[in-house]
Amino acid sequence: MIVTLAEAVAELVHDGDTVALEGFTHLIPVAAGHEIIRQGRRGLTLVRMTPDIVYDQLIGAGCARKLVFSWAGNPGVGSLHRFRDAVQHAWPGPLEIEEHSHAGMANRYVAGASGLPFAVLRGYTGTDLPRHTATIAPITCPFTGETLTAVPALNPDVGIVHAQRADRRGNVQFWGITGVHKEVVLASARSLVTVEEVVDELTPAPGAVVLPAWAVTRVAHVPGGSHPSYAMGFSERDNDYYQHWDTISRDRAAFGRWLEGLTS
Amino acid sequence: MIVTLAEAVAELVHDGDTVALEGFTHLIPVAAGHEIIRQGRRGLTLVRMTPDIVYDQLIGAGCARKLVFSWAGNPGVGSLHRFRDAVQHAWPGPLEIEEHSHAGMANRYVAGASGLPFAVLRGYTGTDLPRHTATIAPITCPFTGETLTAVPALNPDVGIVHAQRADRRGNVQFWGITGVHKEVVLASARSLVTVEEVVDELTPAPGAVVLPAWAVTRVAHVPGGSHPSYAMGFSERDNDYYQHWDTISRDRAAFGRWLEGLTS
Amino acid sequence: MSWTADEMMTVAAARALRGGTRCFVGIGLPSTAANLARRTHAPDLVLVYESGTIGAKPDRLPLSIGDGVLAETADAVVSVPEMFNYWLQPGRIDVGFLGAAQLDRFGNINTTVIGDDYADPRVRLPGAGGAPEIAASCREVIVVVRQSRRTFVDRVDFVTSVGHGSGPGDRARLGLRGGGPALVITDLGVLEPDPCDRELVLTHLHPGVSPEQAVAATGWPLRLAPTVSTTEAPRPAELAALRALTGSAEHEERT
Amino acid sequence: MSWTADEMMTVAAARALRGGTRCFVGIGLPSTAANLARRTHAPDLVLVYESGTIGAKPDRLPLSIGDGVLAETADAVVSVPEMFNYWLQPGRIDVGFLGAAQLDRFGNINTTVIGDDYADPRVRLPGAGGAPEIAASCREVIVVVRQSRRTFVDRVDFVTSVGHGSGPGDRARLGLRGGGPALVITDLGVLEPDPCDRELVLTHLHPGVSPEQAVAATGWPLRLAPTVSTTEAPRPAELAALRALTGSAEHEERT
Repeated sequence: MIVTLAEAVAELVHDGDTVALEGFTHLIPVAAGHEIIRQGRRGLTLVRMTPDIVYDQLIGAGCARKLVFSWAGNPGVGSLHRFRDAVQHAWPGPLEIEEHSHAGMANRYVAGASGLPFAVLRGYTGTDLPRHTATIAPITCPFTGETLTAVPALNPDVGIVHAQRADRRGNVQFWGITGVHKEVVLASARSLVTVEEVVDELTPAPGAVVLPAWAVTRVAHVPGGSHPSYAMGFSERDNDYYQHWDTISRDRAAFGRWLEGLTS
Repeated sequence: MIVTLAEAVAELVHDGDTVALEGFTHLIPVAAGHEIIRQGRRGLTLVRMTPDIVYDQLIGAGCARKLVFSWAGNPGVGSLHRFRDAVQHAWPGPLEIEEHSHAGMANRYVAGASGLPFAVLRGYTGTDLPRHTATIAPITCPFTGETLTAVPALNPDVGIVHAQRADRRGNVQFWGITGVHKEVVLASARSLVTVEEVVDELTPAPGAVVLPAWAVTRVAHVPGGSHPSYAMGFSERDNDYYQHWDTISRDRAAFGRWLEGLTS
Repeated sequence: MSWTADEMMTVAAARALRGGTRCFVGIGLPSTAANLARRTHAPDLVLVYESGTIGAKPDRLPLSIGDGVLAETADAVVSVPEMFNYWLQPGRIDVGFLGAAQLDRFGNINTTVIGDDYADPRVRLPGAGGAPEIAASCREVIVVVRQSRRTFVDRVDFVTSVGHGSGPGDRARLGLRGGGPALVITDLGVLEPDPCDRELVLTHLHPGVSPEQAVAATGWPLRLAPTVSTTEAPRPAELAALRALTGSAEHEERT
Repeated sequence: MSWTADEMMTVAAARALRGGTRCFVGIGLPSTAANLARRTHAPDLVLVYESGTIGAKPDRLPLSIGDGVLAETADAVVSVPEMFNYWLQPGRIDVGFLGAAQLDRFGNINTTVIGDDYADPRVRLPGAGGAPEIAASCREVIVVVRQSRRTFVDRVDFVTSVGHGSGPGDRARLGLRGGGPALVITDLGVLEPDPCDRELVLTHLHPGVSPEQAVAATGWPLRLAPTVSTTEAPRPAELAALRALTGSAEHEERT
C-alpha cells in the first residue's frame, strides 16, 4: 500500500493514460508530476481544473497529448508560457485542448465519483464554450421542461493528490482547502496520494477529510511534495517560486536547462 | 436572528406549508415538531427521509395532509402506528403519500440545495415505486445514451433541524452524523435551527459543519430539543422512549392522552 | 452448548462475511451478524451504515443505524447524500445486507405494503429506505430473514428491491450493476440462486432441520440443490461472542 | 495625499460593496478591493472565494485564492464542488467580482483567447475558471478592469462570461438568473448599463479624467450618461488602509 514515489508512478501511470493531478492551490502533487517527467511518460491526457506550474512543466517536457482544464495560468503571476507555447506554436508538440469552466469540471469529477455518466448544472449558457467543446450538451428537466447543461463524467485512469497524512495502513487525511481531492481519487480507476507524513494512527482534526485505505490505490511518503504549493500545517506557499517560474518558463532554452536539472 | 421556539414556529410555519424536519437518527428537531402541534398547524405537507416518532405525533395530531418520505418506522422497534392508522384507516384524516427511496430523497434535497430542478441517480429501476410515485422519471444521458432516473428537487417552505451550537450572531455548528442537515437548510425557503447551546464564539471541532448565519433564517435555543433522539456531545439516544412510544401510539385513546398532555 | 434458530441464522450470516469485505449494514439481524463477524473471524471487516459512517468499530451492538458509537468509532463520517452517491452507487461496497417482509423465488424483496392495492394496503410497512439502491449497487446481496409461508411468497405484493427480477438476464436488462442476492440466510437454512435460472434453491439446512420443514415454510415449490449440506452448528466461541454482543446470557432451547 | 489610477480604481470598487454583502472574490484587484471594503466601511462584508472558503477574514492580502490565511480565518471551508453547487449556483451570492481581458459594450467578458480562431489563437489566455457561472448566478456583477481600446472592444473575440448578451431580455432568454454586470469600474471612471438598452454608458469619471480620455480608451462609441458625476477622490483613510493591505508604502504620482 505504501510505496516509494518512483514505484507508485512506475506502477500506476502508463503512456497514453488519462491522468489528473489535483489540488486547488493547496496540496498540489508537484513531486509526483516531476516523477512522471523523470520516468518519461508520453501521450498523456492531462486533466486538471487549474493547470499551473506543474502542468506547464509536464507540457513543456512533452508528456502531454491533450489537456482537459478550466483555468490555465500562473496564479497571481500571469500566463503559463509552456502551455501557451504548446497551444500557439505546437511546441514541443501539438496539444489538444478540452476546455470547461470550474463549475463544469468540478461537476464532471462529482459524476465520476458517483458512478454516473454525466452531471447537470446551470452553466455555460450563452458563452462560446459549447461551440468549441464537444463535452457540453443541453439537457431537459423531465419535470419542469427547463433546459440545463450536462457534462460527462471524468473518470481518469489515474488520480493523484497530495495530503497531509496517512497512517501505516494507508488511510489518508487532509484538511484546509480540500478542493476536489475526494472526488478525483474516487473518480479514478487508480489513485496515488503523496503525503507529508506517515503516522501510526490518524487523530481527528477540524475540517479533516479521511479517505479509507481501501479507496486509495497507493500512498507514497513525500515530505514537501507539494512545493511550491503548500500543505497547511506543514509548509507555506512559496510565492517567490511562482514569480521565478515566470522567468524560467518564458524561454525554451531556460526551460530546457530547468528540465535537464530535474531529470539528470 | 435568535428567537424563542414559539416565536420561530409562529413566524415560519404556516397552515398548508411544506415542512421538512430532518435529522438522520441524530439531531432530530423533536421539540420544534411538538411546537408545531401546540400551535395547531393544519394541512402541512410533511417531508422527511425517515418519519419516526415526531412525525407519528404530527400525523396523529392531524397536522399533515401529505407525507413525502422514504422509510416510515420506529427504528429498532417496529411500526409507526399513527402513520399506519392514517394510511390504512384515514385516521384522524386521509394522508396522501409520496414515496421514495433514501437515495432518491437525499438527491432531491441535493438538487434543492443546488438550485437545480432535478437530480439524477441510479435508482428505482425495476422496482414498483415508479408505478405509484409520479416524481420519478427516466432520463437519458446525452453522451452515452444510457437511461438513468431523475427525481425533482425538494424545496420545502420551511426546513427545520436540531444542532449542537450556534453563536450569538446565528452561525450554526453541528457534528457527528450530519445526515441531510446542510441540504435541507439550504434547499428550504425559510429555515429554523434549534440548538443545544448558544456560545460567544464557535470553536472548530473535528467533523463539524458550519452554516453561516446568513444561510439560516432563525435560531432557537432549545436544550434537549432532539429528545428522544440525541445530540452527540450533549445527550444519549433514549432507546427506552422509542420502545415506550410503541405502547402509546398503538391505541388512539392512549395517543389522545399523550396529545392532551403535550398541548394542555 | 444449545442455541436458538435465530442464533444459528446470525452465526451463518456472520460466517458469510470474509475479512476486508466492505459491508453495507442495516440495523437488526444484519448489524448483529456483521458485528459478530468483526468480533470473530473477520476483524478487518469494514462496516458501512447508511447514516454515513464508514469503517465503524462499535464496541457494543448499535441500537440504531445512527447510534453515536458508530460516528465515534468510524474512519470517516460523511453526509447521507455522499454515502449514497460516492460510496454506494459506484459499486464500492462488496456486500449489502438486507431484510425482507416478503421475498419471492427470485429474491425480489417487499418492504412496502402487504396487499394488492398500494393505495389501500392490508398492512402498511415502513417502505424502501436504502434498500432499492443497496440491492442494485452492491457487488452482492445477502438477505437475512426468518423463513415462513407468509414471508417466502410466490410473488411479492410490491417490488421494493429487485433481486433477480423474473429470471436470467433481468438485472443486466434493467442496468443493475451489482450481482443481486447471492445468499438468503434463514432460521432454517440457506438458499442460493440456481446458476442457470436464478431461482432460489435450498443449498444448506441448519442442524436438526428437515428438508420438509423448509419446503413447508416456503410459499413456492422449493427446489433442493443436488447436494444439500448441513450448516455447521454454532461453535462455543461464536455463541459466546454473539451473546456478549447482544448482552443476552439467557437463550432458549432450540425446539 | 496623491494616489495612482489603480488606487482610485480599487477604492471605487471597494466603495461599491455594502456591509453584509456576500461577495464572490477573485484574486488580484477584486480581492484587494473587497479586503479594503472590509477594513474600512464594510467590516461585516462576507468574502467568498472559489477555493471553498466562506466568510474568510484575512489579516493580510491573500496572494492566491487558495491562500492558507483564507482557510484559517473562514467561517466554513467547503469542497470546490459544494462551493459551486450549493453556494454559487442557487444565487446565494450578492456580488460577483470579475476581471476581463476583453469587455464589450454589453459587458460580455473574454478571458479565453485573443484572435478570431479559437483553434489557432493570437494569444491564449487562461480561460474561464469560475467566471461563467459567477456571471450567471450572482445577483449582480462588478467588473474591475483597466480601460483601454485593447480591452474595451466593440465585440469580444470569445464570450467567456455573459454580460447583457446582445441587449435587453437576453439574460432572461438564456435563463441566467443573476442580474449581470451592474458596474464596470476602471482606472478612468465607472460605466453602468443603460436601463433601457443595457449598453454600458459612462456614469462617473475619476478626478482629473476628461470624458475625451474615456471615449478615447473605448473601442466602441462610448455614450455618456445624462449626468456624469466625478468620483470622490480617495480619502486619506482609504489610501492608508489600502497601502497597509498591499504593503506598499511607495506609490506613484498620478499622471
